[in-house]
Amino acid sequence: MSHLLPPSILRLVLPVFYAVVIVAVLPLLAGYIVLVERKVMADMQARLGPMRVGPHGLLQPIADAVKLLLKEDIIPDKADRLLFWLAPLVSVTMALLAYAALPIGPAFQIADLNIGLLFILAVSSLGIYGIVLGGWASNSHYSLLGALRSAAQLVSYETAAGLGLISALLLAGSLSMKDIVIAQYDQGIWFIFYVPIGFFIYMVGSIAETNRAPFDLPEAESELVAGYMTEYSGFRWSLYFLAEYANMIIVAGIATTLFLGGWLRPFASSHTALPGTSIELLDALPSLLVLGVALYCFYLAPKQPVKIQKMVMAMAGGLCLIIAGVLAGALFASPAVLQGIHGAFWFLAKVFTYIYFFLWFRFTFPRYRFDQLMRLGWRFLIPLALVNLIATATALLATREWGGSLLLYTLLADAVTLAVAIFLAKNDEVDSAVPVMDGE
Amino acid sequence: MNAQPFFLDHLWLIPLFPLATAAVMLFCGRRLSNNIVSWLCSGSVFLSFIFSVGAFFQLIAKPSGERIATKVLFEWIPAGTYHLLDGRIAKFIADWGFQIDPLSCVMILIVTGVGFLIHIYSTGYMAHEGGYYRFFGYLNLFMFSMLMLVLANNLLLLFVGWEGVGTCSYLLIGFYFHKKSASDAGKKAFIVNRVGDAGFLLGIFLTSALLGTIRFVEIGPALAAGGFAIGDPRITAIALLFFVGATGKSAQIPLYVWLPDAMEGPTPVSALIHAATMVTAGVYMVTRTNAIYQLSPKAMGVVALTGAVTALFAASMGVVQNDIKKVLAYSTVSQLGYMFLACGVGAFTAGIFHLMTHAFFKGLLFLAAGSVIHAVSGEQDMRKMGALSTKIPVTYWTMLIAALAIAGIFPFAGFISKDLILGKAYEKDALLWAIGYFTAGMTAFYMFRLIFMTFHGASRVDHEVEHPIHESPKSMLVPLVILAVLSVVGGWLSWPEIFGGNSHFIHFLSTVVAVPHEARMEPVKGPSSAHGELFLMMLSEGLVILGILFAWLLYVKRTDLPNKIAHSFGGFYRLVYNKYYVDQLYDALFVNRAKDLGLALGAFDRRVIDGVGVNGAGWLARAISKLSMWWDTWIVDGSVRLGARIVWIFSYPVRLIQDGLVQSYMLLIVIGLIGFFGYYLYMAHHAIH
Amino acid sequence: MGLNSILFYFFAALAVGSAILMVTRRNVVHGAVYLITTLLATAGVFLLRQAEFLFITQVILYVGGIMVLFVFVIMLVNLDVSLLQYQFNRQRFVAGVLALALAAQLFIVIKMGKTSLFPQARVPEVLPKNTEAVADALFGRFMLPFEIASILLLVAMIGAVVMAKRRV
Amino acid sequence: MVPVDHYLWLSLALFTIGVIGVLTRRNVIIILMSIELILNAVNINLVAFSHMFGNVDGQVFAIFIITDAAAEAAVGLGIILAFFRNRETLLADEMDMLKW
Repeated sequence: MSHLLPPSILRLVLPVFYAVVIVAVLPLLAGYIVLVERKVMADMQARLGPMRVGPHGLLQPIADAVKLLLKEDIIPDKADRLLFWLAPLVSVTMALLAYAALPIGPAFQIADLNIGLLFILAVSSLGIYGIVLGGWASNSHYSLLGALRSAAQLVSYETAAGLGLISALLLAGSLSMKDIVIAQYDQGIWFIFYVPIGFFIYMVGSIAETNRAPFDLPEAESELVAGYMTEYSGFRWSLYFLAEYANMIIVAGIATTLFLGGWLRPFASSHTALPGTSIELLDALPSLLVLGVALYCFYLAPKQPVKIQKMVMAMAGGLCLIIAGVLAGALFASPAVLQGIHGAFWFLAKVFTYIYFFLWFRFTFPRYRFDQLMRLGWRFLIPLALVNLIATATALLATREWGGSLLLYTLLADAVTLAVAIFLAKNDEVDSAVPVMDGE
Repeated sequence: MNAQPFFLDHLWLIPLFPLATAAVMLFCGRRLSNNIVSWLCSGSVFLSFIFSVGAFFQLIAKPSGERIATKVLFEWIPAGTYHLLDGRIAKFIADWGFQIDPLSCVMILIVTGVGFLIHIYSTGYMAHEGGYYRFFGYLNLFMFSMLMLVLANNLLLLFVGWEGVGTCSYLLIGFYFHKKSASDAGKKAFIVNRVGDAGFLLGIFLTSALLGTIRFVEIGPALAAGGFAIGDPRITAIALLFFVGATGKSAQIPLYVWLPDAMEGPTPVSALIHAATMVTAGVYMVTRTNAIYQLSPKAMGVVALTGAVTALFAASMGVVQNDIKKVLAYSTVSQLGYMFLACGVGAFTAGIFHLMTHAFFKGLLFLAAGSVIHAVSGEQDMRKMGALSTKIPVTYWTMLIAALAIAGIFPFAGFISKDLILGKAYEKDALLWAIGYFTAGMTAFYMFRLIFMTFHGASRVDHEVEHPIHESPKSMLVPLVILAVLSVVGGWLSWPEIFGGNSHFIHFLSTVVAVPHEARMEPVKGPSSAHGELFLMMLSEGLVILGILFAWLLYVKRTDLPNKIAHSFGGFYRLVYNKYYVDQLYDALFVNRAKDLGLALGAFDRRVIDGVGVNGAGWLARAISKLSMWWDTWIVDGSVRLGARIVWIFSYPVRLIQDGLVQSYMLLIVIGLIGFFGYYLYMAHHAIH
Repeated sequence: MGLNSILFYFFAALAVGSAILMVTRRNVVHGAVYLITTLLATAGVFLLRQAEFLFITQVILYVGGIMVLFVFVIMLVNLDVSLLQYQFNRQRFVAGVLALALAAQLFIVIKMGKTSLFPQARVPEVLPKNTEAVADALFGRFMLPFEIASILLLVAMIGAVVMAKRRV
Repeated sequence: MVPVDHYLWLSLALFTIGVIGVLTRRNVIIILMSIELILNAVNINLVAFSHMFGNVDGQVFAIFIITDAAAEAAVGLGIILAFFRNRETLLADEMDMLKW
């Protein structure tokens, strides 16, 4: 693309293009994540899940979307109309805004802010207002309670998650997402190996921030009908829905960027070409994977009961085939293109792995009680995160002062943190006044 | 002195071990598990036992002349100089010192050895009792005091131990303090002992005032230096005062009344304190100060007579008791009587020897009795027992051995020690011998009455306790067996010459007994010929066997006889059965009088002191305070309130501004700001133009 | 009149307008929303002055933290009766007049100062990378104030917990 | 290129609005929010001048001010909660126990 337009124009056009792409693709993605979620749940519960709409329910999300858009849009009277209208917008806007700084590939990034991470955190923290205001505006007790819970929970867990992130920031030494990834490339190791505990803390924190099980108290259907979304329906509701899944992708993206090496493929910094060619095995891997999926689709196509389903399955196979082709083609294009396309592939792969963990947790763990939640946040995660931070900083200092392998020092630091974690877990007594007020 | 072998140099450790564990028990024993408690306490006592044995061997390693070692830790009471009765100046020093000689050595061996066995026994006996740690704490405290008593090198330190054992005995008798009878018994023991202790203390004072020293080693020389004639009244006074203390501690007439009641305590306590060790402290003390006694035949006579009478008296009461432990208690009293008889007739070593054997078999008797009580689930009345011999064989056999020993059947320990005493008594005075002789018969009778009523005949056990009858656990049986063996062979330590033995024990001890100068020795009857001695033994054996047969006849063969006899001798029986009404007598004579005195004093306190003194003063104070109250209210406060009122009036305008509303304050702030800015602007304006 | 200026005036207008609304609204929640708007607009102004770090701090702390707290408390203590009460107190007229007087004085001050007080100092076109610069200042010369501020926060946190406890 | 005094005008406007809010509103929470507004006005000044003099001290001070605002909000809201629990009111002119 670079030779089609002069770079001056490109600087303006490309981000818009990316933005359009993201905004266009995101709902679809969300819908299909829902499908995957239902399928995984069904599998874990030894069921089949959606099978009717499309082969293996491949078209289910589209059907759902249509249903949501066609549903009647109800605004309860006595509701605060302005805020009722504003809240979902805030939610979804903030969710989408966060993508601006997310580097999906070395080039595939709307804006590389030098405070990118902080920007993402700030924006996603603004997402609270969507929930709180929505809950308040719909003038219903369930909604209000859900909103309050959500506010308390988010404010509490933002702290823990942020502290968890900082441990990785120390290693990267920059706030710009791109530089963080590059730092991991230069150091030749993903930061998760340096600060596993930081990663763990962030993971728990992010689950809580996205209101997912086992921390889904704001929308605990058994206690508050649907929490802050009780009074919402149809399109507004789907906006909330979209925001929730967009947020999931965002936190996954942050985790991927900071801990899992962003768009880098495994062993990114070790280059060994296959004999005879200039292609590296790990670069060839993605296309082969997708090719395999395509072949599987073709193999399944004739087994479908109905003609249409046969066709759809074949089309899915074709789609995969095209993607595989693109990935393969990139191997022979310029390194920049290769990086860009494969980067996107690896990035998405990691994101979806992370999200898969979300699903897994959801179907595995029972829901927490509210005071338990607060206790976990304030009495376990935050102190642990602080200790982890200090330990990591000490490790860095040690490497700078005395030299030696950082990995070794960080392992020591992790051991210390682990000990503290055990200690904390041990003397965590039962009484807990929920400390909401010190949300700062 | 400084070049002592290890054990003799570390004497002070022997009492220290029990003290340490006692402290642990009493301070933080509640948190320890019974296992730890048992190990700690028994372990410490065992350590003391090891040290005692070591000390014993290192002592007999020395030539028999200087078998004495002293270890002074520090000067305890350096009270300066004072005038003796005869005007000499002396320096009073009571040092915290330990002294070991054959006498102390025997005592510590008995105390620690028997004590250790009884500790083992207690771990089994007290296993299901509350206050386990408390019991062992007291027990070890007692061990400490007793060891202090026998190891002290001066009268005052001995007195410390003396009081210590008294306290522990009080604590342990009242161990089941929630039982009124128990706490009463404890109090009784304590008070009765006070009487004796008062005498003893006076004796100590008199000693230091007369001899100028209270160290045992110096008493003899001081006596010699003081040149006191035999029968010197002052010496007699000291001896009698000491003996008052002895009667208190070792339950002799007239102060024996507390011992039978002391049986309220747990059985191991009765065994250790009220049979084996503490009650013999009196005998030990008399022997320890024999140098004084030997200078006063009168006192010796008193001792001997008291002992003999007590022996008979107590034995007669033991015959009619039905409570198994009471029987043993009276038997203890009577045996102690024997010991004093021995001391009285100058056979101190024989007394100590009997003390030792008695410690063995009487301890055994008590422990066995405890085992029996344990078996029949707490029943103590012998009329509710019987035919237990097959159900608890070990207890039966051991107790039988003990009974034979105390009755004085031939090769058993009791026989030898007792006949030693009787022989000496015969040399001294036939009457004493007759009393002791008769008592021996009664002893045999009531011991076997006990045996037969408990183990033979028809079972009179209540039905609910019938079938759970069981032999006691190992921890209780092992000490029984060991003690049984000891009470058989214990006597052989001083096998009489006539059976070709050479009484080691007597010779071992004899260095302790001060030998008065030949010149002063009053002529004793010529040494009785071997035939005479043998004849005496035969005689007593015969009487003993007669007693046993009589018991068999009454309590196995013709069980209806006892009641008949009781009826035919109605009055006398009742007299004996009620212990000669001695307790009632004491009540009438002392206790109630003391109560009356207390009431009178109380009345005085209420009427005179409270009525006139305190209440009068109170009334006066009230009146004065009323006055000052009025002054305070109207004059002082009045002026203050006046001032306050004035301030209040003048502060009114200020209060108008301070209305407590945040925003009006902020308004004032803003006004102030405007003022400032206006001022500055004005100045700036001038500055510019 | 470049893009910068347009954005500035836009933000300024937004800030002032929503500030006025904030003060005048009857409904506290609306007030909070308008205040948030003001704060975001202010943040925009910061961004225009190349104060990115302050901008992000403003957004995260002020909007994401403090205001969430406000909204939270408002929802906890919200009273429908408060909508029916008088929103302005007795001293409102005199207070308004005085406030305007103060404003007028400040106005004069700025007018006077514009020429004399602060000269149009040179604006270095290439500013140091803002975040690093702030960090250096914070942990360099302003170390002590920084620590004091942290202690202040700690105290505030404890105080808040004690205040909000059910039974103290 | 916006001249500095415009920033001052802006901050003056916000400041005045804040002062009016503080002085006239009855609702304590609104009063607190007005105070936040005043602090913001100050921040604008600081940033403007810091940019004018080309060093970041002003921004650092602004950060300190934000910190203070946070502390103040936490404690103030805590007090409001406690007060509300006891008095069931939020009106500033009903909180007049603190006098004489």
